[in-house]
Amino acid sequence: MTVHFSVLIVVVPLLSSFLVFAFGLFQRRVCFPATVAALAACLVFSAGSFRTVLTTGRPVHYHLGGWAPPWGIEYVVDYLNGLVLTAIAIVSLLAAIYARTLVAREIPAAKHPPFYALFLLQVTGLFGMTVTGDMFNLYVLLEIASFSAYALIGMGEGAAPFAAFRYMIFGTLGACSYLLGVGYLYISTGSLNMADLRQILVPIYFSQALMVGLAFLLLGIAVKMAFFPVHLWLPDSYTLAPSCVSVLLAPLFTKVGAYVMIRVLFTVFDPSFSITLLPVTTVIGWVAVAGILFSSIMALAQGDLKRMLCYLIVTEGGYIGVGIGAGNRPGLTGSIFHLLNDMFMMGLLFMAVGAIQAHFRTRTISGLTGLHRSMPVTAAALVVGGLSVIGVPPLCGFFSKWYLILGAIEARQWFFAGALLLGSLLNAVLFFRIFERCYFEAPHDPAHRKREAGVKADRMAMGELIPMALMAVLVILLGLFSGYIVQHAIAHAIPPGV
Amino acid sequence: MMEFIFGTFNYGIYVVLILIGFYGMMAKNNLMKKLIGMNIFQWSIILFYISIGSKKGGTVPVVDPSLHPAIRAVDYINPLPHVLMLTAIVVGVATTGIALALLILIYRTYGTLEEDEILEVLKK
Amino acid sequence: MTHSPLPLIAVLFPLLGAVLVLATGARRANLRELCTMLASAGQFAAVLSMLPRVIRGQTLTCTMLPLGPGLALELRVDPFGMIFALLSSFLWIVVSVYSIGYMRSLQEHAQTRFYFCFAMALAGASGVALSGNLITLYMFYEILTVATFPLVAHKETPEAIRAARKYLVYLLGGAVVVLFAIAATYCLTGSLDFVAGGFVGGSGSADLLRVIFAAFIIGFGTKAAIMPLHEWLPSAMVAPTPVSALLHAVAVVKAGVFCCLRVILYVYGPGTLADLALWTTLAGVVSCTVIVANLFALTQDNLKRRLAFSTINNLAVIILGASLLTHESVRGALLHLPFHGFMKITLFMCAGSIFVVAKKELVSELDGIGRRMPVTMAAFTVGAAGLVGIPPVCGFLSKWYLCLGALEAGEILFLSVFLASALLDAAYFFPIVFSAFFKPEQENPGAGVKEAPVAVAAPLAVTALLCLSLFMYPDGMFRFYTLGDLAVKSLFGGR
Amino acid sequence: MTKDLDNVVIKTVSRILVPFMQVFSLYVFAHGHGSPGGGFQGGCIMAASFILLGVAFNLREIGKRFRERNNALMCVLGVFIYTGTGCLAFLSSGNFLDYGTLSDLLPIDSIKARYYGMALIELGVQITVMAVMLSIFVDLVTAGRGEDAPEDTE
Repeated sequence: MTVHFSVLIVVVPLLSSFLVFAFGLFQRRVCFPATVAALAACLVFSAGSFRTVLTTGRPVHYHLGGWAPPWGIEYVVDYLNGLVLTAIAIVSLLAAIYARTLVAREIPAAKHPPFYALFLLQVTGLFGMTVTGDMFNLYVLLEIASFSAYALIGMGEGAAPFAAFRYMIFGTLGACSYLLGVGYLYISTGSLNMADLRQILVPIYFSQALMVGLAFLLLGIAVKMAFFPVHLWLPDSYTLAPSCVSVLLAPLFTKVGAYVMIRVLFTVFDPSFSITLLPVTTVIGWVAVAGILFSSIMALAQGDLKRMLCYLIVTEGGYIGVGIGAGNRPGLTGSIFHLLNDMFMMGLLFMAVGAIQAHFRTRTISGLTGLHRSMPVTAAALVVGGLSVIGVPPLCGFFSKWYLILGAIEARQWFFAGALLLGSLLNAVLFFRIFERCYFEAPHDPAHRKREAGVKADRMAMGELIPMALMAVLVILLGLFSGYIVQHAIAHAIPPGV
Repeated sequence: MMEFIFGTFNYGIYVVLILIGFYGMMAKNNLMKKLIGMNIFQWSIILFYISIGSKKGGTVPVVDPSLHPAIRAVDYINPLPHVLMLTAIVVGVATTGIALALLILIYRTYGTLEEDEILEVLKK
Repeated sequence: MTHSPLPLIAVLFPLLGAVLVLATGARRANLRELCTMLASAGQFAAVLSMLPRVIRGQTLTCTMLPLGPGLALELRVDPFGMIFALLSSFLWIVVSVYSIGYMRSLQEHAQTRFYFCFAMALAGASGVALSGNLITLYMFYEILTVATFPLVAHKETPEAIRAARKYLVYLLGGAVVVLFAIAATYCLTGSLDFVAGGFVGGSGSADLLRVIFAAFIIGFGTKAAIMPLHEWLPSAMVAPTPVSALLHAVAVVKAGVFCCLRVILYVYGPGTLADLALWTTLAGVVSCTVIVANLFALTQDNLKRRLAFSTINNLAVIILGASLLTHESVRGALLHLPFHGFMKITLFMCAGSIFVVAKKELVSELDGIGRRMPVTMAAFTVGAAGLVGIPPVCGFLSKWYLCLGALEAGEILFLSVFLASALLDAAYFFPIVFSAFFKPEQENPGAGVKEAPVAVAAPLAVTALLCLSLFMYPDGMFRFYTLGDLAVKSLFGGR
Repeated sequence: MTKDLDNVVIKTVSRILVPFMQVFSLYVFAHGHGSPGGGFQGGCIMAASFILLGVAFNLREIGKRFRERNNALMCVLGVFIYTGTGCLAFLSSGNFLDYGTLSDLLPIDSIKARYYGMALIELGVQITVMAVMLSIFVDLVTAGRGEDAPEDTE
């Protein structure tokens, strides 16, 4: 049965999302356990397929419908997407368990079945985008993930539908330009399978149709990845989305976009092309440098905690861009490892912010006084997440930043290294402003007395505390075992020829 | 020069349609017009894909024994873009479905579909 | 190169202490204080147990986490690291006794957080002392910075929070520059392990090596408070006295100097520095710091700020000693590190006890305090005399070797810098001692002896006596002299 | 009422047209292999017949024939059929959707198995598309209130 794991990863969440919707019509309480069961199954599938890749050392190829690659759709699980699959499975499972009390609080009861159906559909799209080896199939799953994201964001109240609509306009623009890119690729080569494309593309690298195709492809992926110039949709949509939705979307959606960029630049196109022949990666690197500086400063300027984290996502995308820009082994190791770490770090931070918004009834940074007294675990989670994003050693953020800086220096790109360092400094100022507000409040500060006497954050449900604590432990473990992960998984994940 | 124009006028048309759709999406104030612009944008890409598959003298890609006992590819136009575009049509319908649902929600909360009026309400 | 878990135990004790402090919490204060004491005693015992083997020449290593090719979180105990580890672990015992007395007598708030961060800071300091390569050093360096941030902002007044913010920006800025330097070294040499006499020689172009060295010195220099980057130290005096004692004598600034010396001696090494002619510029910058810090100290009226500038001066003296790259000057620097720690902590504890008893902070208010607090002011005199370099106190020994080293290097200019620093020390310490003993008191003259509580007075008496005993038997309990000798031999290849 | 009069023409024509549309949609679905057609187009035509009914008469007509809950279940049923046939291939150790390998389970050769597999898939697609198109139409017209929409919506 294990040979079918790589397709079950997409089929099981797809089927269970519709089954959850059907059962939800009769019995609303069954939705949550069914979702968690489906996500647990996906975790088993992704971990199983990744383990087979690790043990056999060769990627797993799965021909859908028995058709051989150039004709049929092929699902490939290799070192790179095995890692990403397992990370998505873990983060989405924890997000589902965490979001339970928030769903009960934020989503009207009649909409629970559709919410969980869309939740699973979103996870299907993410899994599919990671595991597929076919360019057009990737577009279809990209759209599945995007629809469910639009609908999930639209479920919020107030300005959420409006933000969802603007996000849809931007997202469709991105997806259509990806489709156009695939069209041009198809004209030039006649094939859609990634491995097949790599061989066919080599002799025709400098044909104009291919250049235009690559440009459209990268534009589409940049929109999905919220890369700097085209990231405008992210802050509004993720801030206005209900926090049970942003806990799933924020860590995963943009990171899978980053994974697709690495896949396109280094597996579909030969690394020698995208690094030396046509300086694609250097351009990406320079844009990422601008992105890091811009979004770090924007994050500093925000008063709203959640909007600040959204700009942080754009910064993290910038770090991955710089890793790709360096275009050498340590740089790429850094960006792949940062992609992995960022899923857990952002998951942890958005869980903490969701809990603060739900129980402490505030989202502005100035309203956080006395947080450590009424919500100690959330404050600790915020500290662990913040320190990891800054890059304080034993946590995972440091090691990925270490490889990024190594890559930038080895590529003699001093501005890249400078941007990375300045970025982590700006993040430090950003987060310590929050820690100050959470932990130190002057004893004679009037707000302190009101906070003490007035609102007492109600007890956080265990269902929220455990996933947050687990995520914090994962962030620490990722840091401690970074050497192991890099040597055994990421070292092989880097496509040959970098 | 002439055969260049006739040879690639389909690309010309699809580029014009894309620009119209793009203009509609970006410049129009009314959200419904933005949606229409988005649809034009999507459908122009579908036109682009279909025009890729066409061959001179090829017929509809349905097996017709009267043409030639064996199936020769030259007789039929390339069916793959058509299949791909089936999916893209479904995607277009789904996007429009969700967009209309969101527009209903927006209209219900703000009473208008003009973007500047909504932004005014949001600013307050 | 023997593998043993002892260094890991030495680093884990403070972490264990921190967790226990957090667990016991505010309700059971006595139990919490007991945990701190046990942790500090345990750490000192672990470090002491490693001493005989290090004396016999074994270097104990313990690999915590492999991180990749030529990269691992690894602890290695060598004579130089042993000196700093002994200093910080012993002084932690002294300071924790002192802070229990201090915090109790002033009924400070949030004491659990205080002791938790104190223990974490000590974990960082001992980690820095025992780390075997640059990346482990960087990890504990960051932990030290983050752990001491809440300590500096302990009073939570807007002024304290501003000082903590400045503290953080300086130190994290320095850490970021150091990260660049470490990554560049790893790029050039492929390994980060410390090698006595340096491992970077000739691995890259000369000016790239110079840039990396400048980055190292700027990064670690912020924590060692070298002059242009020293702003955070005087403004961090707003913290309670045990914290400033920790900051100055025990952990933070000492770690900065320790890292600078690690880079100068164990990453670049005397040979490479001489070839790159870097040591002259370094010596120049540092001697300016010495002179300017002393001049600033003369003008400060606040006692703790004056002591802060005296620390900046002494740290610069240590780095100057190391940068002269001669036998005796390096030995003098290695000895001045612990001796200055003992002397400076005595002075700080005296300042604290004066604040606890007489609520006085300014030097101008200290007239006739000697008669009212004889023990405290006697200890203060011993510490001050040591810093100036007057024989009966251990300060004389290290200043002696430093001057010998300057002569050995044939640099009369730097010899005069050492002497000028001693002279200026005298210029701003002896007025305090003189006014304390020989001037009449302003308010209620003739009031009887009003000494600080025992928990506050005892530690500073102990350290004062230690300063004296270290002069008589420099190789006594801590065997600093032999450790210094071993380190110098390994550095200069037994010449 | 004049409004009712000219409605008669539409009503009678649609009453005649609807059954033929549904038969034609089944024809299109059945001949998906050899001629242009298949599940998607058949489903659309079937949904169009119901929508014509709703437009010509009023939404009650659709509601009478197709409860909203049933409509949702039809969606799920369609997807279940599609993925179910795909998973059937697992039994005979074929890959997902490789219903050609069903021949060693069933007494038919692989070409026939592929034919019937394709037919099952098309059936699933037909049902889902019909149900989804209908539910989009009903939700949009009643602005999301579904069946309990007030009487005024024609």
